[in-house]
Amino acid sequence: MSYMSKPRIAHPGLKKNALGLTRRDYEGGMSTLCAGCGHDSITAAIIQACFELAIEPHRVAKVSGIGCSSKTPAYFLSASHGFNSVHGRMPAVATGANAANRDLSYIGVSGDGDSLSIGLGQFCHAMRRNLDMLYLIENNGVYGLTKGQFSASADVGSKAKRGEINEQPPIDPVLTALAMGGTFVARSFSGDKEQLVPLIKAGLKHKGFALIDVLSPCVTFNDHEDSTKSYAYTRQHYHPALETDFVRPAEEIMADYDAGAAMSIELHDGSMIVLRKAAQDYDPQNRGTAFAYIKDKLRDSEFLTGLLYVEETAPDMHVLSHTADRPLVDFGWEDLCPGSSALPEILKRYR
Amino acid sequence: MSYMSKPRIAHPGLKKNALGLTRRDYEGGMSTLCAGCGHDSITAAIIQACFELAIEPHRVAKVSGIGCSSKTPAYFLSASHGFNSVHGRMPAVATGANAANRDLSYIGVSGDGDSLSIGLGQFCHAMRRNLDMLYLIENNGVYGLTKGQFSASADVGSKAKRGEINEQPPIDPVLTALAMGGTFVARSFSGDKEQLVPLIKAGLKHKGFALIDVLSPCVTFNDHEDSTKSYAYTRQHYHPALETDFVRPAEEIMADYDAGAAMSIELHDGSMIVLRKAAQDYDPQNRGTAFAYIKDKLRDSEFLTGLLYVEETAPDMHVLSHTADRPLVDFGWEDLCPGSSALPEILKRYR
Amino acid sequence: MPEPQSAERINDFVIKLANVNGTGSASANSLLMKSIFRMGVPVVGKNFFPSNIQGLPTWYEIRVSRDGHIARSGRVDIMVAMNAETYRQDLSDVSPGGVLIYDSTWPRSHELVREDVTILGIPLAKICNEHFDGIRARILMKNVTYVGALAALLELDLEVIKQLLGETFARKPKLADANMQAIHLGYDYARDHFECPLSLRVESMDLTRDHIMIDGNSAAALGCLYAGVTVGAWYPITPSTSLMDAFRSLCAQHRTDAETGENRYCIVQAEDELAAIGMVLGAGWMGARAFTPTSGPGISLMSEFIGFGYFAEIPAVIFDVQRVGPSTGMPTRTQQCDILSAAYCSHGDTRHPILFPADPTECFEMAVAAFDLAERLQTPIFVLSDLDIGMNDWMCPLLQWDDDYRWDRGKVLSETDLEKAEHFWRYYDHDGDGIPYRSLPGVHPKGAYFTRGSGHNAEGRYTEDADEYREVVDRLNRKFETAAELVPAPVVVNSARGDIAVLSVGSCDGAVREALVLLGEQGVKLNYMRVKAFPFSGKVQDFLDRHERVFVVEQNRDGQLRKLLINETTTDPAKLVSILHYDGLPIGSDCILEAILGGLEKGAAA
Amino acid sequence: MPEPQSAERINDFVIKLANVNGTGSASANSLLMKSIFRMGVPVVGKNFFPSNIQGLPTWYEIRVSRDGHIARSGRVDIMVAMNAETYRQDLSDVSPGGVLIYDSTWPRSHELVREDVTILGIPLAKICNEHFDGIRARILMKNVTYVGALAALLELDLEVIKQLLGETFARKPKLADANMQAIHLGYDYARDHFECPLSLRVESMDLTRDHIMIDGNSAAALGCLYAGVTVGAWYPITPSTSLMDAFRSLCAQHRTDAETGENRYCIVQAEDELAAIGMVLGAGWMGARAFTPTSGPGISLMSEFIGFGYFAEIPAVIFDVQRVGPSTGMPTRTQQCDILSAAYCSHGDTRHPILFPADPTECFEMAVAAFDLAERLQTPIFVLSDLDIGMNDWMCPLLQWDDDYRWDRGKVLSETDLEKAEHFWRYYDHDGDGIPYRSLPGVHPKGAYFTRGSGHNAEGRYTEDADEYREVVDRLNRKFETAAELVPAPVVVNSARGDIAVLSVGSCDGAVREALVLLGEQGVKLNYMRVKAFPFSGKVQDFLDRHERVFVVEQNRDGQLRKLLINETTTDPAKLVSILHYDGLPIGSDCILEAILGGLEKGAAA
Ligand SMILES: Cc1ncc(C[n+]2csc(CCOP(=O)(O)OP(=O)(O)O)c2C)c(N)n1
Ligand SMILES: Cc1ncc(C[n+]2csc(CCOP(=O)(O)OP(=O)(O)O)c2C)c(N)n1
Ligand code: SF4
Ligand code: SF4
Ligand SMILES: [Mg+2]
Ligand SMILES: [Mg+2]
Repeated sequence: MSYMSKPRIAHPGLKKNALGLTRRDYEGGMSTLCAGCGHDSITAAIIQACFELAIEPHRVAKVSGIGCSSKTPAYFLSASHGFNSVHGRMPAVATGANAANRDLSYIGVSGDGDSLSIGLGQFCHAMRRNLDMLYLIENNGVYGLTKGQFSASADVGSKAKRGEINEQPPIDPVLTALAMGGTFVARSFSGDKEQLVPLIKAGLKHKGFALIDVLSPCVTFNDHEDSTKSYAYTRQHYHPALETDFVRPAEEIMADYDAGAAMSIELHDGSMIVLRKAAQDYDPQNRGTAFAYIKDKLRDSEFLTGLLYVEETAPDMHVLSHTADRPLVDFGWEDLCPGSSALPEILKRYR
Repeated sequence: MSYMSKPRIAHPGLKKNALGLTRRDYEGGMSTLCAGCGHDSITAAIIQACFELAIEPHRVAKVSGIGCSSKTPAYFLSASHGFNSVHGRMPAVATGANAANRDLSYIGVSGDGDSLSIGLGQFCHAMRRNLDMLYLIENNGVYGLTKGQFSASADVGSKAKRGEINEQPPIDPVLTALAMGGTFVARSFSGDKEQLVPLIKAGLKHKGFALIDVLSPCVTFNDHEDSTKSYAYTRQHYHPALETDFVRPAEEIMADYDAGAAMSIELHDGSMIVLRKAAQDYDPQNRGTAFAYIKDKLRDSEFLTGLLYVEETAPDMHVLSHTADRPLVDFGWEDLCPGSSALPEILKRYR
Repeated sequence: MPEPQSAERINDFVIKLANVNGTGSASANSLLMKSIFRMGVPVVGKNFFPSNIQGLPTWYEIRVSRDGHIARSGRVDIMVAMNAETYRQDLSDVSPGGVLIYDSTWPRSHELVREDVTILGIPLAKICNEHFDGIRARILMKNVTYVGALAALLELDLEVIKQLLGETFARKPKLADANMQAIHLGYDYARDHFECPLSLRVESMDLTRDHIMIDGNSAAALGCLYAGVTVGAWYPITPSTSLMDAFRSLCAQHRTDAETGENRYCIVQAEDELAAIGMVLGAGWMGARAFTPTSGPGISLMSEFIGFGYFAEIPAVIFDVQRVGPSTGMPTRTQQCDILSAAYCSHGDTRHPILFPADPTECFEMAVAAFDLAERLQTPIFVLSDLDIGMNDWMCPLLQWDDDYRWDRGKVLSETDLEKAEHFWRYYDHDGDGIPYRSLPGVHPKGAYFTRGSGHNAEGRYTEDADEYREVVDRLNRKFETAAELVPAPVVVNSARGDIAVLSVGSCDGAVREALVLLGEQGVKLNYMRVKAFPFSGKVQDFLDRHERVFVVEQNRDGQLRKLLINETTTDPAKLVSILHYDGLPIGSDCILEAILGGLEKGAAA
Repeated sequence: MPEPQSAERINDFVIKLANVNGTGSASANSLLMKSIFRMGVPVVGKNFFPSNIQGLPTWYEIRVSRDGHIARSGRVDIMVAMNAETYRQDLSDVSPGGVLIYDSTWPRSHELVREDVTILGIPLAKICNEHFDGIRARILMKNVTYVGALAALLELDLEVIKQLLGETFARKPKLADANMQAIHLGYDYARDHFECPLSLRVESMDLTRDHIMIDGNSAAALGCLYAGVTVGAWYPITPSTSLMDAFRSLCAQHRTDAETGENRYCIVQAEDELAAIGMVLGAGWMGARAFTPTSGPGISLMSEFIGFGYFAEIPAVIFDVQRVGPSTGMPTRTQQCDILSAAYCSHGDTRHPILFPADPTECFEMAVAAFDLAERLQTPIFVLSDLDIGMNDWMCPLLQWDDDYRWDRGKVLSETDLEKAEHFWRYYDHDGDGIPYRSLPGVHPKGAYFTRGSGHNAEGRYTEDADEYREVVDRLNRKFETAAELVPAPVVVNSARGDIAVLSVGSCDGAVREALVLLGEQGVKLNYMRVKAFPFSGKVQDFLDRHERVFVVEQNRDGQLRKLLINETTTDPAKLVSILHYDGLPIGSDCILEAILGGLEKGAAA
């Protein structure tokens, strides 16, 4: 198999941004995700946001871990360098990259497995450092790529394709971010472009770590055993590997609702989640009360969406490290090597 | 060098507990920590608590990571098995051990480096599983054993022996626990036996994960450069390894104050921390408001101490897994091996 | 178009099915393979699937072999080309004289023809659209329909197919009927339009009685169940995931109290591989049999803890179902590339016993053996399987179980032992075999000690003393010598010729054996050894000593088994000639045959 | 008490100081060593310290050697026994004819005498309590006082000591005075009570001019500074910690803009080693020179990412300052036990270049070379130092720097290159040396590609294709062959005899060289090679081919270098005879001498 790329045809009538680029210039390779996967909607939102912001594509660096979600940087901004790292370790790569070159825009894409299980420590420490990047968790409650095990964000009571029921309370990325000192904490839904695109734009502009937890349904592994629609159910004495052999073609789920309002969304398996958009008078500046309020809503099984906490003045990693404004990669040999003349003084202490 | 053990002399007049054991029976080997290290006070509190609870020492399993703090299980309960694992990975060991034998009492001892840096992910996931154990973080804001680098819990503005100033905001274990669903979340001070011993006893009895974040001053690496008392300051052209060559003999710092009250404590380097004991009317049952209140106090540079959140009814790992009441290690061959008679039915699906 | 040459080949050919994943083809292909199997004809199936969930090319290769050959042969006699995107490649893969079947609902390009291949078009989509409602059924039934067509072309027994469908859809007889209808549609179309059967076809035999078709991961899981394992900890990773899936479902059936619902096992889905191995060590320390299944990246992540297990001497079993490395590599392709990583896993001086199963039967047996060895030797044991063994369906004799067998818990001191003992020294070599005695937590205060990965002496106390340290690590080397006697001995097949031999490991076995037969037919008779374990027993050394030249066949780029052999025996490396295959597809007998013939010639010339 | 035999030994003896850690003894011992060094006499100091902070035994061994021998010799001529707890052992460690000095403030046990050792008691505590106030000063000055006594006994130059104290306490002249007072107290006590000097004593020479006493970690840090490194990421671990400490303070001095306070570097204290190496790879991908210092456990934790670096081809430099394994092992003891872990780090088929410095000078030089190699080869490079080199003070010639040198950034495409290029294929072997061209992020849209650890083809696109995969990994092997030509060549010392040789690595060098001198004195002349890098250059193969027998000296249990040699050359293992030392103390010349003599005898007998 070889990489597929979409034909890039220049339509003369296409809308152009401030750089004279069209939306097409922000696209990437053809997605290989399942039809209807929420992650593809997020990809579209990223493309839209970058296009609208008129970011120079090659001045963006895309970083990700491993998972269906982490594949998506291949599907947007094909003129940007990308780094598909190992599972759960994208934050470290982003930290080193950013340390070396603070002038690029960093877009990190991760999954709930990638960020909340194997990568939880790195995710938290990147927030503690207030690393200047946009960090998206494409949160579907499962490990998509390894075929549907529960992730740490799976809700209590959710059912896996194999029939197990999750009884463990979830780790919520938003509450986690609030505890870790995250300076831009948001939640949204993959199908809510109205909300998501502006959040991505705001996150890209935030000087520091901008987390957006995007609920993003997995169309394939929310299929559960006792659903009458389930194909798996009908198989009895059968090879487990074959259970996921058929993927029902599905459409992406869209959502459109107002600030302050709640909206329940039916997922592909028939289960429901309720989103509530933070009201106009919601105060995103107090970490403690934000936590209390979001937790309250979660207790009522509502996901509060929107920009839930923001702190624009917190110093980012470079401010904390007093790094030069000029990117480190731009310093030349003469700026860096002290030369032979400096040696005697250095070596004096060793006499 | 070889292991040192204290002479264990049976004093006829020593107080005995319900099992007829004396405090001595709960002691361990001689400590090799620095004189005055807060960790030794915590060791004493653990000994006291186990003695008072009249736990059978050999029915306790002690687990730890790596660090000065993680060495301490060698200094209490010498009749208990101990497991000094690798750095930051004690929670996993405790999880496996507990999975195998749910009947023992588990005491985990960790440091702020061990739990909040390398071990943050495991620490969080053990809480998520509500693993039935007592988990102590002996929190000194530094990596003691590797000679005083800042840990992730170092306060902004604290100074290292080498003169650096920490500017990164800390990760607070208590806030972290609240975000991760911890079911018993407490904070105390190594020198406050009045508060610490009862908390340890409560934690041991809690059915689930009991976290006690114990502030525990490192006498050696809080020494800072511009302190007039500092030895390091006086050395200029010198070998860095030698800076820590001298450890000032010090006494442990004690604290005794009332519920609701605040107390400032001078650390060995002359710096101050303020403790505030949660008042009688503090409500430790609401996660959200607890978070908001504790965070508020931290903003005022006060560490709220006491039992800060508790949820007694949450199911522990075994309840969530429907494990048998009888410890798995007690099942015999016949309970476990299905024997040849079961094979044909199992193999049928493979015809 | 000239007639493609073709000889009658009964029960001896390869069918390859090219599909798009997520379309239900795996079930159809499995139905096809099982039908042949149920007709008593030896068969094996290999799945080449992409590392994604839906929409990419996927292939399934079925080898029908009346002689029981199980390896890939390099041939493709029948290609079912369902994926337009790979059509060109699929067509070119057909062996001269072969047959290609495609969905003729849509026209195929004129350029895509081959004179030496019979191309049969069946309007599968059209047929299904006419007979089934709903997009789901139409997609699924297309696959079943080509199975029906193949049934006609290969003369499969429709009754067998019907029975299989009945079993599969036992709870949904309507679905069984619909599937059978699709079979008939394909069957009838083929009968009406083509000359049936082909010269390649299936004829009932009686060679699969008392056999099953099973994958290695399921067999390994069954071994864990039978070995009395109670704790499993894991983090999902292809291709090891199905091992824990199978263990879980076996436990649900056999270890859950029907009345109380209580489980006599505990499976923990860890947050990552570092945690998984930590859990296994914690459980092993407590006295439970515990394991973790993983693949290459997991081994890398577990290295620190595995070194701890070695030095602190804690039983643990690690199944490494190998996939293509390095790094993430190709997660859905097979290799034997973790041999060195496993043998010397972790920093410092460490060595670990490894078992190398060659097929699902050995996965079952070695799983059981691994837990005995782990407890006997008090150390982590690797079972190095691979994707080919672990995830493909292999034909194996019915698995056997001896009810007289009891687990070997090794040198564990009981409460009474400890009560009677004067003192307990955890790391003392009482018996001269390098294996100390251990005590379990909670049993007796006298057994208490502090398990640690830092320096300790024979008594189990902390030390930084040079001699005390050396005493412990030297004993660990003695223990490794003991291990060489305890692990399974290699399999040796002697032939007439004594000077040249072949040595291989694991899933290479089938391909090597077939190559040896083919060589034999050409009058080249070579001896053969398959190593089953590391450390190498004296038999391996003997075998190497006995031969002037040994071809070492393995599936990795760097000749890792060969390296291990020269590191750990006293053989002259000059006589070990590597035959390497490492492109991610299971090794075929053809490439071995060629390499050996080439090697022999070169040898003769030199 | 008979007179212990003792011959006059000028500038050729060993002083060992037994202390309790945390009492300030290290400063005093260093003062002693530096004084001898400043007197122009070659000297080397080795610190054996415990893995804790205060209260445990610690030893410092100073070898004074007019011939410039730097290894341990197995002798202890003067023991300063300040630790009551280890007194018995310390006494027994003194070589016959030696001297033991102890604090006679408190009586020592009557049993603890040796007829062949001169025992000198000095009431150090008493003296200090009389002359100094405060517990702190009293503890500290005890140590300085014994230095004073030794000054008298060894005839050290008090002026030199005074000057050293003045420099050390430049900012606190009062402290300098107090220290000098303590020196005099000890000096006077010794002169008053013992015959001074001893037959062992120091005499000024002129052999240390243009030399420094430096530890390998500081020298490596200096190399990083000079190599133009801008990003360092690390997690503290003994014995590598002081490398980053030194780099940080060098950067603070040389890379911080005096006016703005802006740093031309960024050091990140990572949350663990997995993160540290991830950061290094991220920075390397961006085009910065980046490194991480660590030790064994860190290497284990980094393995997954190191395999990624290998496969995705990202420059990175990893300093592994080796300590005793396995597992946590003995963190404050030395070994060369990560050779195999480093060479084959990570699952799958992987191999990594390694540089092996033998002393601080080479730490400096190889640090610089490592970054050139990393960028040249686009792969992680290991620098395998050890605790002995990294943390002990070695006498080295003043480090040199050639201002004409410029960094080698390897094959990096500039903006103009990319602009002109028709297309950019990341993994294409344009030059036949296995090294592709890379592009840096942010430079030009045409350079964009997706770096990944999963299967990719020469163009840099995702692939699961068997041939495309093989093309890439075969090229990686070619690149490794190129590496063998680029890495530093081994050091060869030829002697008369041509059939038998010694081969060693890293910190074994000094001990081997001394042993060769001693052998030479006995008429046994052997050739010698020290390998400086892996992959082994052709010279290593030639050397091995040239000899009938080669003793391979290394500091680990399992003969890891020997294994690597037989894996990666075509040598017959039978001729490689291991000499292993692995108790955690630096290897001494005595043990090598003995092993070679024994080996030669056995060889002769066989
Ligand atoms: C070290 C390691 N362990 C396990 C895996 C297997 N693996 C690949 S993706 C994945 C989970 C992905 O889940 P998530 O991040 O939620 O992404 P999704 O597919 O759901 O978008 C796992 C466990 C791996 N690639 N590497
Ligand atoms: C994998 C690994 N990395 C680094 C180390 C070195 N190390 C030992 S203890 C420690 C930090 C301990 O800090 P903390 O947990 O706070 O314990 P403290 O000594 O302060 O009580 C470190 C980094 C190690 N042992 N293992
Ligand atoms: S498996 Fe789920 S997460 Fe992965 S691509 Fe398919 S729908 Fe998306
Ligand atoms: S270094 Fe600090 S934490 Fe460690 S033992 Fe000493 S005082 Fe305690
Ligand atoms: Mg997910
Ligand atoms: Mg600490």
